[in-house]
Amino acid sequence: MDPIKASLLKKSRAAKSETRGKLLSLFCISLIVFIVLAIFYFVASKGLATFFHDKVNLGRFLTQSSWNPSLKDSHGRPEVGALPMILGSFGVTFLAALLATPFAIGAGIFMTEISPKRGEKILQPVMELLVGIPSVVYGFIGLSVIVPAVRTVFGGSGFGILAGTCVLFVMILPTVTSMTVDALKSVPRYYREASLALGATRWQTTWKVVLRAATPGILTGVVFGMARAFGEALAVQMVIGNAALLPHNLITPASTLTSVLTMGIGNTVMGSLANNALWSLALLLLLMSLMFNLLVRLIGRKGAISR
Amino acid sequence: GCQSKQNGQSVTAVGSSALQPLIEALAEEYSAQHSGQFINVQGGGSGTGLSQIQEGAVQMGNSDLFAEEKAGIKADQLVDHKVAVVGITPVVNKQLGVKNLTLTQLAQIFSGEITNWKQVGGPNQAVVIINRAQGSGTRTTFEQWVMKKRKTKPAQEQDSTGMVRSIVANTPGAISYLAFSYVDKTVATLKLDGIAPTDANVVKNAWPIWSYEHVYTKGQPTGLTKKFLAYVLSDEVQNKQVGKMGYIPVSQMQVERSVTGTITKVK
Amino acid sequence: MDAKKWDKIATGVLTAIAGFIVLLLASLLGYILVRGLPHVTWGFLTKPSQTFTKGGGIGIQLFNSFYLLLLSMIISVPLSIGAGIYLAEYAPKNWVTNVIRTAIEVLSSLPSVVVGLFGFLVFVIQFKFGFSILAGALVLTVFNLPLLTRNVEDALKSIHFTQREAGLALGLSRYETVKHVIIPEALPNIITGMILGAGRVFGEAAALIYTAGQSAPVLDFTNWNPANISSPLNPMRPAETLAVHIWKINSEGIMPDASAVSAGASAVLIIAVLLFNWLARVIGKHVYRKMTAS
Amino acid sequence: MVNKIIESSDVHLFYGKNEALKDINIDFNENEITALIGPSGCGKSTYLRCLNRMNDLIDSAKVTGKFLLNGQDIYAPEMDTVKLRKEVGMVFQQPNPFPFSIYDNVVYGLRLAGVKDHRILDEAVESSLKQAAVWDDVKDKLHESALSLSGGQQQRVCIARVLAVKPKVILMDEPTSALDPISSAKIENMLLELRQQYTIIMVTHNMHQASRISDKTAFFLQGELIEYAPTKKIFLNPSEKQTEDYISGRFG
Amino acid sequence: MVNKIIESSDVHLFYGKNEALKDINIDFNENEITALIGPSGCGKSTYLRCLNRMNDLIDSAKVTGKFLLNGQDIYAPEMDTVKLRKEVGMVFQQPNPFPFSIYDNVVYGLRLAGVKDHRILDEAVESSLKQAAVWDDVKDKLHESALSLSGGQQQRVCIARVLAVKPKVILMDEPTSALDPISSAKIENMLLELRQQYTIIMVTHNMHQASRISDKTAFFLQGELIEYAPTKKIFLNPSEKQTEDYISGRFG
Amino acid sequence: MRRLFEDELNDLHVRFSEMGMMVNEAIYKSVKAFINHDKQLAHEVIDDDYKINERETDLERKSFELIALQQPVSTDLRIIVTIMKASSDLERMGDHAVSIAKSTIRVKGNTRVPDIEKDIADMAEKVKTMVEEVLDAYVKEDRKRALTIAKEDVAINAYSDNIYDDCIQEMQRDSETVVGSMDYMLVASYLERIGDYVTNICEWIIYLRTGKVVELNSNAKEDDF
Amino acid sequence: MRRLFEDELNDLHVRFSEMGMMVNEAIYKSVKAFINHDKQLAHEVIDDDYKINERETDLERKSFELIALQQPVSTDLRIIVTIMKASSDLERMGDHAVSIAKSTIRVKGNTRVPDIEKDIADMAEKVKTMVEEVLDAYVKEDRKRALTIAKEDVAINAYSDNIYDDCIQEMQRDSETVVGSMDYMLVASYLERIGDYVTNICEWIIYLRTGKVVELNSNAKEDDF
Ligand SMILES: Nc1ncnc2c1ncn2[C@@H]1O[C@H](COP(=O)(O)OP(=O)(O)OP(=O)(O)O)[C@@H](O)[C@H]1O
Ligand SMILES: Nc1ncnc2c1ncn2[C@@H]1O[C@H](COP(=O)(O)OP(=O)(O)OP(=O)(O)O)[C@@H](O)[C@H]1O
Ligand SMILES: [Mg+2]
Ligand SMILES: [Mg+2]
Ligand SMILES: O=P([O-])([O-])[O-]
Repeated sequence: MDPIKASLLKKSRAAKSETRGKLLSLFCISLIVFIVLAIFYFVASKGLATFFHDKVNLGRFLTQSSWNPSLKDSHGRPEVGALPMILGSFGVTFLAALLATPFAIGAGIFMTEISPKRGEKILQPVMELLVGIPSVVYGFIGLSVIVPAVRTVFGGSGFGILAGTCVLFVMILPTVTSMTVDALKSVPRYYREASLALGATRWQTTWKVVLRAATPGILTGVVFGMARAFGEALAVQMVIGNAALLPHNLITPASTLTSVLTMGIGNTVMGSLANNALWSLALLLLLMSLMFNLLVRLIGRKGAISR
Repeated sequence: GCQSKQNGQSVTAVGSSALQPLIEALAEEYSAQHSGQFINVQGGGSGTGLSQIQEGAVQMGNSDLFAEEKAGIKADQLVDHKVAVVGITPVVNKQLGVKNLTLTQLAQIFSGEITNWKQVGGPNQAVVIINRAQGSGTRTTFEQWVMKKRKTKPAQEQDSTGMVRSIVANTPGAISYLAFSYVDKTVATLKLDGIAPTDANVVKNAWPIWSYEHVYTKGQPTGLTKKFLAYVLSDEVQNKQVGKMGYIPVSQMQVERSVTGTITKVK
Repeated sequence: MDAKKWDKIATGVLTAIAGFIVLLLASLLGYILVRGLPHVTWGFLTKPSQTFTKGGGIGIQLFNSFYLLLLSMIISVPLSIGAGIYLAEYAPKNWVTNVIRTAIEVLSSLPSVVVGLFGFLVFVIQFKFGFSILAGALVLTVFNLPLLTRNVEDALKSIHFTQREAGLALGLSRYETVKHVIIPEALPNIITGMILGAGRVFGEAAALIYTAGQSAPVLDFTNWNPANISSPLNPMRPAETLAVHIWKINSEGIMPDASAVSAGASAVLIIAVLLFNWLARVIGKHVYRKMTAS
Repeated sequence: MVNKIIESSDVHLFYGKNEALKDINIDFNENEITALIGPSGCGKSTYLRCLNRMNDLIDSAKVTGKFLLNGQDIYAPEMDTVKLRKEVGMVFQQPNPFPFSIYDNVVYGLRLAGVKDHRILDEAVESSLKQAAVWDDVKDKLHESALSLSGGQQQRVCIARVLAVKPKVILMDEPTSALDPISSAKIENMLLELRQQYTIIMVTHNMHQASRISDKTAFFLQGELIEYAPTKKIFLNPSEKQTEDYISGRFG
Repeated sequence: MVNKIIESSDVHLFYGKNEALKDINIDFNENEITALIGPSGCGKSTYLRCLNRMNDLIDSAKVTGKFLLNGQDIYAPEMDTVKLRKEVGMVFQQPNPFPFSIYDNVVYGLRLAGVKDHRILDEAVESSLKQAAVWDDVKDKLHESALSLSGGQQQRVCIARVLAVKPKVILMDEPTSALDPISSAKIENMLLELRQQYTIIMVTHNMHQASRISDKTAFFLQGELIEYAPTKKIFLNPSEKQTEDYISGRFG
Repeated sequence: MRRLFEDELNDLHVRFSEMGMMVNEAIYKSVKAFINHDKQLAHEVIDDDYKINERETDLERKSFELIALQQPVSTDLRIIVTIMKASSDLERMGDHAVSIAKSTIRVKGNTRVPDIEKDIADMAEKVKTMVEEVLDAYVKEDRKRALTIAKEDVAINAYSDNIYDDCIQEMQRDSETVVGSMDYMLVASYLERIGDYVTNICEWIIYLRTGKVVELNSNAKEDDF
Repeated sequence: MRRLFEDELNDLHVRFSEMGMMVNEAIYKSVKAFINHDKQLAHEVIDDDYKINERETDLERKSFELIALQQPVSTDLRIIVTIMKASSDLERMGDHAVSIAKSTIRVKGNTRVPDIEKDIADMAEKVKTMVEEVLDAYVKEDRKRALTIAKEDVAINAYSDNIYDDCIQEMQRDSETVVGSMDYMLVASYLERIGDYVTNICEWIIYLRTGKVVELNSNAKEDDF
């Protein structure tokens, strides 16, 4: 009995490696957290400088519609109204999500309910490829195909929210679709069987049970898609026209937070108001990203199917 | 960075997209002639060039503007090297057919007072303004000499010259402006008050929309930077490559423009 | 009978949607490849690019892309695995962990421009790396870490808890269980995620414009001394990647064959991404088979 | 009088090339509980799922043989599977309430059938839940999620959901194997009550369960029907050695 | 001579504020099989997992009371849980072989302990698999994936994996509840053999299983230990009404 | 809960109690017939015996079924086992009643001994009471009463010994009474046996209550001589 | 498979067979003692009876345990039930052996009737054979033999009737023999009862084989008078 006692009490090799492993992984996560914090700090410090250092009024920043950081208006206040960009960003994001959702759900249902085999063989890789296509390429195609197409169909320059929406639609479709598929797949098989066994057709089953059970998952996918659309820069910038104007229709040039940010950052001097104002836009983006994430969490928590 | 001799040397120039092609070409040529010595050239815009040279992040900051003109730049720390002059011309879509505008008309177009080409004798076609990004050297120069104190109408913006050119080329009724070095067959240039956008007119200041191309260094250049700038400013380069690339050697200018815009004839 | 008719109609509509999406991709790919492939030649793939004259290639950009990818994966893979392990295995269930997770999520959906600008401020300027591969790799790491971490965490979490219990109950430490049981089991998923992440990095442009730079000085492919400025391995040299190149040609390109180069480069980029996807599948499957039927 | 409600004869079923059912012949009497027992993989579930054509969903499954429900060919081309499945309800191993309220779960089948009248629905909910012996547990929270119930209650709600569409026959595939003994006992008792109105065919791994509540027991082995007889006979004096070995746990 | 191998007294366990175990006192004798029975959620698993400190993994769980293994305090701060868990092995409800070969599964613990000698490993594999009564099933495919086995075989391989590290005590949490009766019977028989060398503590939902193979039975109800006595007594003549009601399925 | 099993168990219980009544009645009738020389009543007892036998078989069958199909444990199992075992005892008691009835038929026409008959009647009364009591104790599962009843068996044995001695004396005194006394003797031994079976049932009642198999009548044998 | 249960079942079976031997031996010894007036042997039988009783209790307890703990069905259950029921029969046979032994002790010193004693010896031999045979049939689960053995009970009953008549005659003839004849009479009835129990065991053998509860000795009563 005593050797057991003794051996039980000696610290094992395993216990030591445990400590080491835990420290190692803790180090990694700490580093990531540090990076995240650093980014937050940089963006926030620069973005907030607009308000604290340059004394721009936050309310005006969010509600004014003229963006001319280098100029001053009649009252000597810098013209930093981000409203057009905010509206533009939301516009393209919501429209793209609105367009992508039915397609994503349709494709998702096709892949999980109608023809899982073909879904797996064809649609799945298609989605993965769509995700893989770099955004420069999307921008390039948007510029050379969608903008002229919009121009021919609707007139105008072709640049605008519509073109941006089209590009973003394709870009977020795979994200939304793959999350929709995940959500549909995670609806337990027995829901379907139960419904069919109660005398429902496949469509009734899908519509009344499967989709309903998958709704939180699908919504999460849509929000994720929106987050991606909101943060997308290059492709949108290439097709939206980048006019800091309040958008009043879909086919005149507009701008998004990201497009103004990418465009302007190189032409401003660090520390200047113009530069800080751009960082404020970045901060706004960051906050939006945070909001989307919280939204996803909320949906996830509310809609969690136990088991 | 300053690498040791046998591992080569490199310096970086950043900034103005208007100047970028010239410096890039010269850098390539210089490297070809001096093995192990590299000049990296980045675009990014005049703002970037000025702010980075000020930060000391790079060895050369390219700009279309005088450092003094840019808010937030402490010009006294920087040394200006005017390496060329470039003219800027309004360009329109080729299908438009308008060949000539007065300077006022041009200003009215960009300020939004003229919205249809028929107001200036062109076809019944809405004007589509394409601007460069705010703060870009080209735009600042254009606005300084065309718009005077007029306010530019918010309109479509692009942050790169190439993009502006292709949009003008593809969009009916489009008008924008380009550095001479970017002008090609896809777009049509406009005469202003009957004066054509040519180097000859720039040299005489008959064509008023032009700017110096500056390379700024922080303090006096040293080492490779110094050698490279010497190379750029050498007569051989100034007389051959600069012209060929669509720029005008500073030495050929018959006028000189100061930071404040005052023109003096060169003796 | 009404229900049945609806069933038929719905099936039709859904099939049409699926078809449309496939067509969409086909036409996208078709467009890129048809426009681009004719320009893709061996010379195009190997020659350096030209700024003013015709006939430039994308050799250096291609190399840069891979090198940058390699560097950033070398940094981010171990980090993300470590962090993923922490989150999946050790993280206590409390608000701190929640905040960390949210922060990482936020970072992963942050626009890459912002990450690029951050990299520019920190690595290029603050750390005085200048426009360099190193700065690019670091910023790509920042850009990719959240997604990879999440991928690792998900992969680890998808291993049933019974496996963990089995390991622990056998008298393995938690770390040994993870190292010897959970990671091998999750490896196929981790690898798939890594390769897909690599694909994403490969196509990233916005974050690199301000960090790795937009110039591709000619490299001396006979010099493999990483300290030499013309060496392909030098991490301190600026390096334009393929994606950045495409972006640049489209915005500033003044070479006469700009559109052809852009189309060709796009095609090459797409093919590379296709390759990554295909690799992800094949390797994932292979590893899985090897793992389970050893 | 004993009425045959389902007759099946010469049933063979192939999954691809693998013959999962070999010449099965069983007739089921009305208002009886029949238990299908046998070791894992012997084809119990497969056979059960033939009876409401759930196997139609599996592409590789090929069924031959005759199945009659009240004399009507189940596999006739003109048979409407949707209607068939209303006649022949099914309850599964995992309690699988839909993620709706208890009420919505129970009226699901009726709503599908187009019933909209609230009075009828309310009545159906109450009577089905009562039959399923879960009314007292849930009557105060009909509009809460069915997922908030315990496993045993969920399973009874699932049974109520099937009862609501008034099937003739109820198929059950190991309805209590995911539940603890007490919940199982409740369901067993409920089944004994239901027998008065329904015909119940039940797969179970639990021989004691079969012995406790079934009238007839069918013993399957490797796709064959070894013995089909009154439960008493099976458990007191089976004709086949294999049956005896299986029920006394003396196999393999 | 009967030796107490594990003693536990005054055990309380809280999950947050919820008291899952209320003053449990049980001692386990060497070379006996003890069954823990009781309705779902009564705390059987929770108690079992106290014995090898698997509950340490649950942040919200707070244990108080005394646990002795061979007189040594299990919850002493200097106790090395890794070693403890080698002494007190555990088998789970779901067969959980690692996705390696059968051989690698069985030698897993030994390899980690640093054993490299092939002869020793081979011997350990053979003897453990024999003890676990699965040697004949797998001896020709030791290097195939353990996942390719049937559930019952997998579970026996998992038991072999535990046996290979030569624990003193084996904890089992419903080791057969995921298996069919035949596989269960095989495992039950194996346990009766193992009893000669090991002390087995087993949670089971199946009262018949408890009655068939255990020497002692502990009946839990809502976190309390209602009765702990020789299995014969529990099933023939329990002292407590609640025990009687539970084992005769007459509860709730 | 478990209604069906509970119902069946209850049914079994009721049918067992019924069997007890039937046996009790048979004993009562047979003794009455013996005392009153009522040949017809005796025949009735013999004729009705098949019912008791059938009931026993029936109870046995049902018990096996319940055990096989319901896997009872603890009290439930004890109830069934008790019925299964005690029904044999009852059946044997019935057999003894038949034997008494047969003696009645046989004894007819022989010389009679009123004293002994009186003793037998008393003894029979006593036994009948015991049987009734034990049935009551069974229904009430009354362990204490079962113990008391078992003790009463001593009295029955004493009766039996008494009657044995009287019969011997009588037979020796008057050989005419041999056949009759022999029957008295036998009837007394039957009654004594019935008493033993009552004791057995008492044992089962104790088993039912405590789960302990006890031996109450072992001493009953010792003081037999 | 199911080794433990199988072991226990086998053990039960063996111990039951042993009990059979013990009972058989008790019967043999008691009859031998009776014939040889061997008071000591008779005492031995009486003294050993507790073993039989204990064995019965033991078998019962074990049977209950097996039923409660192992939930046997079908054949296994029948084996246990058979043992549970038949052990009572064996125990009763043992009791009757004790009764015979008691008669032996009692009969000593009285006048004897060699003819009747001869008959009793024959009858005892027959019964002993039957007991041996039935035990053998039980071990071999031989249903046919069980039936044959049950039929032999008729012969035993005939012996019993014979001895009864002889005793009556003898007692009437010579009142000296009353006590002795009475004992002959009783011993014969004990032997007859043992025969009945053998028949019972035959019924159990049939049940064991077929699962059917049958009644083999019902007619045995009818031809009793
Ligand atoms: N969809 C399927 N495709 C191919 N083979 C199948 C399929 N479903 C079941 N089988 C096979 O058919 C046989 C019978 O399976 P079935 O599910 O009917 O068994 P079961 O008796 O219900 O077993 P269990 O008790 O484990 O539920 C098995 O060998 C199984 O492997
Ligand atoms: N990780 C946990 N956190 C909080 N409560 C828990 C946790 N695990 C179990 N419980 C609660 O503790 C109680 C006992 O649970 P335990 O799992 O021990 O029950 P059990 O007897 O094993 O039940 P089952 O038979 O369903 O396995 C239950 O009420 C359960 O809800
Ligand atoms: Mg099944
Ligand atoms: Mg548990
Ligand atoms: O040359 P710019 O890019 O500053 O216009």
